[in-house]
Amino acid sequence: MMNLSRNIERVPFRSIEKQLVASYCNSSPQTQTKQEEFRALNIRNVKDPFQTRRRLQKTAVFPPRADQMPVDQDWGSVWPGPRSFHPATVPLPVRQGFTEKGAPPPNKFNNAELMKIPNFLHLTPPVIKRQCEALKKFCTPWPKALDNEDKIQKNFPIEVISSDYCYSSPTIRDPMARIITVKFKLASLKLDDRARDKFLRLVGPRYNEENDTVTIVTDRCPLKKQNYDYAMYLVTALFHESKKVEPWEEMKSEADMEIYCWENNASKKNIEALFGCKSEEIPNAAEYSEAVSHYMNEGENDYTISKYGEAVKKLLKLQGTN
Amino acid sequence: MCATKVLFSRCFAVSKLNTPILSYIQQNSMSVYPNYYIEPIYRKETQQELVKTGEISKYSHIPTKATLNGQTCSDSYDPVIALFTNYVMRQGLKALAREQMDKCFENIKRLQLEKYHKCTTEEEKLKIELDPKKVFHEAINNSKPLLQLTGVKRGGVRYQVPMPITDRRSEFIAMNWLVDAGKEKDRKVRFAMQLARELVDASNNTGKVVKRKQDLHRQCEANKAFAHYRWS
Amino acid sequence: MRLFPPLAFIKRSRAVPQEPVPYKYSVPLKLKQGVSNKGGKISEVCCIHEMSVMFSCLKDNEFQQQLCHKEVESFQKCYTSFLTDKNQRSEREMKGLLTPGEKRMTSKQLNVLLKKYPNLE
Amino acid sequence: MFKTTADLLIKSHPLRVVQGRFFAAAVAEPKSEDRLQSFRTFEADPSKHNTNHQSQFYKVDSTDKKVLFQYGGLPKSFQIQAKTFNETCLMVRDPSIQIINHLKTIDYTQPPIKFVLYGKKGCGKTLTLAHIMHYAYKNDFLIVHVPWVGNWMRRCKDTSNSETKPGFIDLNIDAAAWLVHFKTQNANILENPELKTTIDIQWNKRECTPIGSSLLELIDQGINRIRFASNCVNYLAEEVKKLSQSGLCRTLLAIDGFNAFFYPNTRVFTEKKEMVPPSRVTLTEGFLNLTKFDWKNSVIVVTVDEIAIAEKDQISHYPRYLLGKSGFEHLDPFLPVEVKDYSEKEHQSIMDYYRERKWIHSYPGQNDELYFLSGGNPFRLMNLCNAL
Repeated sequence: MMNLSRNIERVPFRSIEKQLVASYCNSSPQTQTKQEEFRALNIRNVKDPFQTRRRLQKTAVFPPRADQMPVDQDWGSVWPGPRSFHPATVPLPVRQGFTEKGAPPPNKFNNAELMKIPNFLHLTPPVIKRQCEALKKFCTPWPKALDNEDKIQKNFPIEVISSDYCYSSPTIRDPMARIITVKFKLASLKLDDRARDKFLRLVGPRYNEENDTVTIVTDRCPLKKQNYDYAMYLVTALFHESKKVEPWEEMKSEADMEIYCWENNASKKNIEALFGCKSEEIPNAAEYSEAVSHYMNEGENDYTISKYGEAVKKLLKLQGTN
Repeated sequence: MCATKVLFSRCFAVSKLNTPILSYIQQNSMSVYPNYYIEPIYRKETQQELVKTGEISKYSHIPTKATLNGQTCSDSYDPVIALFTNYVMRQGLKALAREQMDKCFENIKRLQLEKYHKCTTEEEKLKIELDPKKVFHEAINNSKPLLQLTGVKRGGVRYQVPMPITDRRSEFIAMNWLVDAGKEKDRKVRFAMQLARELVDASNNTGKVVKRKQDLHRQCEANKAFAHYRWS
Repeated sequence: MRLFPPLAFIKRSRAVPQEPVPYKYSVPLKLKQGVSNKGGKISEVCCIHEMSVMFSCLKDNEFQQQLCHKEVESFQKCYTSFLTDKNQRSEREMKGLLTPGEKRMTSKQLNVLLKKYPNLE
Repeated sequence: MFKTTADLLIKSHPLRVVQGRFFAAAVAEPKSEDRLQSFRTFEADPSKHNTNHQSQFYKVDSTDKKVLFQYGGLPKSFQIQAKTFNETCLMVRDPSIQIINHLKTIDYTQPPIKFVLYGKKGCGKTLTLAHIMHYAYKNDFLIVHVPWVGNWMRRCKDTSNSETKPGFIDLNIDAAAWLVHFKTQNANILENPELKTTIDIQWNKRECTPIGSSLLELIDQGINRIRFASNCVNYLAEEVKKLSQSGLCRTLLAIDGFNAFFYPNTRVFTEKKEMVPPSRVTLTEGFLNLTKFDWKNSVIVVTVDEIAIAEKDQISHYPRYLLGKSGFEHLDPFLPVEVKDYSEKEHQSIMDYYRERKWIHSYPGQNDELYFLSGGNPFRLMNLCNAL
C-alpha cells in the first residue's frame, strides 16, 4: 500500500520534469540574441548558479623611496648605522640568490637572501673618512724610528693582541674583551738546544714550526688586566723553567732519543773498537757516520741502504767490484 | 571515443619505448647477467677467426659477460683440463682444485723424468712422454668407455641393458673414473700424487681406470642379449 | 499466503516447463581441423649388428680396445649417424615439414597436412 | 734438519697460478743449440767465475754437493728439483760474484768483514750463500755453516736446562746434528794435525779434553756425548777463532737466517712452558762470539730472512728491521748485499735451462708470460713452471 501511494505522488513530478525539458528545447530559438553567454544546462532549476566573487580592494603601495633619491645626497645620513637590507632604501640594482641555469638571480625586492647576509652599507669610504677625522684628535703619532717590520720585531718582540667592543647596550663589558693573545718568535728567547727542546715540550701545540712563533692565549681571568698579567707570568715561567736543568733530565738515555745520533751510539764504539783508535782519526769515518745516521733516521729503503753499503766499503777499504 | 583511441595509442607508444628496460629486468634464473648477454670470446684464435670472417663487427656492440678468472688466452690454457679441474673440484673450492691439478702435473713430470733419466738408450728415452698435457689427454682417451649399462624395467624385471653413448658422456665417465681412482688411496698419499700415477698408468693403457673400463665392456658383452630392450 | 493467493497460483504454474530444454553443445558437432599434441616416440634401438660385431672382436682380443680399432670405429660411426639422423628428423618434425613417403607422422606434421587438405565444413 | 727457506714460503704465501687476462706477444725463439752456450757455463770452479759468467748455470760436482750440503744448506724444493733434473746446477748471479771477488781481494790480516745478504722471500739468498760456500770449499776455507737458524729457534728438537750456565737452555740434539754437519763439511781440513785445542776442557769430573788434542776429538766428544753438544759447539767456536787468529786456517762463517738470533720470540720453551729468548739459548752465544770483530783470517757471510721470524712480523725484508737494534749494532759495520729478483737475462737463462732439462714445454710467448706472472721472483717462477 505504501509503495502504491508513493508512486502516485511521483507521477506529477515526472510530468513536470518532462515539461521542463520540453520547454528548454523549445525556448532555444528565443534566447539566440545573447550569443556571447554560454548557456549551461540547469536541470535542478537553481536560479543563479554563477555568483561573482567580490573583489578585494587593494591598498595603494607607494613607490620605493630609492626611486626618488637625488644623486648627490649624503648617504651617511640615509644609512647611518648597521641595519639589515631594505630594498626600498638602497638605490642599487643588486641581485642575489640561486636560480635555474640561464635565469638571472632574483632582484632585491622580497629577497630573503639579501636580508640574511650582513651588509656594510653604513661603512662607505666617505663615512669612514669622516669618522677617522673625528677620532684623530685622540691619537698620538707613530714613532718615526720604527719604520719597518724588522725594527718592530727587534725592539718589540712580544706582540699582545686584545679587542675592545663598543656598542649601545646596557653594559660596556663584552666577555670577549678579556681575551689576551701573546705572540713572539722563539728565536728571540735565544735558548740553547736542550732548553729549546724543553721549551717546546712545555708549550706543546702552541708552537708553530713554520714561522717559529709561540702563541699563548689567556682567557681564564675575568678582567683583561688579570689575563695580561697571567700571560706575562706564563712567558717568564716558561723561559726560566726551560733554562733550568732538573736532576732527572740527566737520566735521559739513548732509547728516549727522537733522532739517531751517531756520536753517542754503539756504532761509533764498534768502529773505534774495530780500528783501535778514536773515530776522528779513522779515514772516511765522517762519511760513514753520516750514512749511518741517514740510514737510521730516514728509514730503510734501497737508497739509504746502498749509501750505507758504499760508506762501509770506503771505511773498510774494500775495492768496488762494480 | 576518439579520445580514448588516442590515449590507447599513446600508452602503446610508451610501452614500446620501454621494451629494452623490460628485457633488462628479465634475467636468467640465478645469473647476475640479463639473458641477452653473450658468453665472452677469450681465445685469441677464435678472435682472429672472427676478424678474418668479419663477424667481429657483429659482436662489437653486444653486451658481454665478464671472463671467468680461470679462462685465459694464454697458450697454457686447455679447455679439457679446465673441465677436468671442475670435476676435481668439491664444494666450490676452485682454487684448491686448481692447485691440486698443478701439483698433479708436476708429479707427472717428476715421475716421467725419473724414468727418462733411468733409461740408458736413446730409443727408450724417446718412448717416454714428458709433456704432462699429452699424458693427460692420452689417459682420458684410453679410459673412455664405448658403452654404458642402463637399467630397464621389463615385465617387472630390471635388466641391465648396454647402450651406446655419446662422446661427451663417455669423456665425462672417463674423467669421473680418474677422479675416483685418485681418491682411492692410502691415507698418507696425496690426491695429486695418486692422480698423477693413475694418469700415467692410464696413458700407458694399464692401471685401475683402464681395467674398470674393460670390466664395463665385459659386463656389456654378457648382457648384449638385452640390447634390443631400450626405450619404447 | 492468505493475503496474496494469486501469487501462489503463479508459482505452481512455473514448476511445469513449458517448452523442451534446449541442447547445450560442449563441442561443435563436426570434425576438427587438427589433432591434439601427443607424441609417439621413435625407437632408440640401433646399431645392434655393429655392437655384436664389436663384442665378438673384443671377446677375441681379451677386451683390448686398440686391437679392435675398425669395429669400434664402425660402431661409433653408426651411433653418431643414428643420432644426427634422429636430430635432423626431430628438427623437421618440430618445424612441421613433411617428408615425402613418411608413414609415421607427428601431430605437428599431421596438422600441417590437415591444413592443406581440410575437412569439409 | 733441512734448511727450508723457500719451502716455508709455500705455507706463508700460498701461490696460486694467476691466470690473468693479458695478451702475450708471440716471439720467435732462437734454436736451443745456439743458446746452449749462453745459459750454461762449463766453468765448474766458482773461484774462476766472474761477470762474464753472469746468469749462466754451472754444475756443482756431486761429490762436492755431498760434502757441503748433505745435512742441509739447500732449500728442500731445490733439492727436489736437483733430483728431478739429475744434476745440481747453480746460477752465477751478481751478489755471489760480488762477494767472491771481495773474498779474493780482502786483507785477511784485518778483522773479518761481514757481508749481509738480504732480499725478498724466495729471491735466492740461500743459493747465493751456497755458491759462496762452494767457492770457500774449493779454496780450502774452514767452513762454519749454519744451514738455518730458524730450525733451532722455531722448531728445535729438544730442550734441556744447561748444566754449566744457570738459566740457559741447551738444544743438544740440534747441536750434535750441527757438529756432524760441521765435521762432514770440513772433513779434509780437520785431518790436519796442527788443528789442536788450546785449553783444557773439563766436561765433568771424569771426562775432559786435554790441551793439545785435535779438533776432531772435541767434535766427536760432542757427537758421542749428546749432553755436552751445546757446550761443545761453543768451545769449538772459540777454538776455531783462536786457530784462525794464529793463521792455521782460514775461516768462512756462513749463517743462514741470522736474524733469528735477535728475534725476541722463539718457540723454545722451558719446563715451565716459559718462552726463552734467543739470548738465553746456549748455541746463540757461540755464533754471536764468532760474528765479533776480535779475530782475523776469516770472513763472515750471513743472510737475513723474513721467514726466520714469526709470520705476523714479516713486514720488511731490510736488514735493520730484521736484525733489530741489538742485531744491527752487533753486526755494524757490515756490507749489505741485496739479492734481487731475476733480471730479464737471468729469466731467459733459467727458462732455457728448464727447457733443456725437459722440465717445461715451450709455447709461443711463454717467456714473457711467465716473467709477467712471476714478477721475476725465482721461487714464484719455479712454482709457475711446475704445472707447465
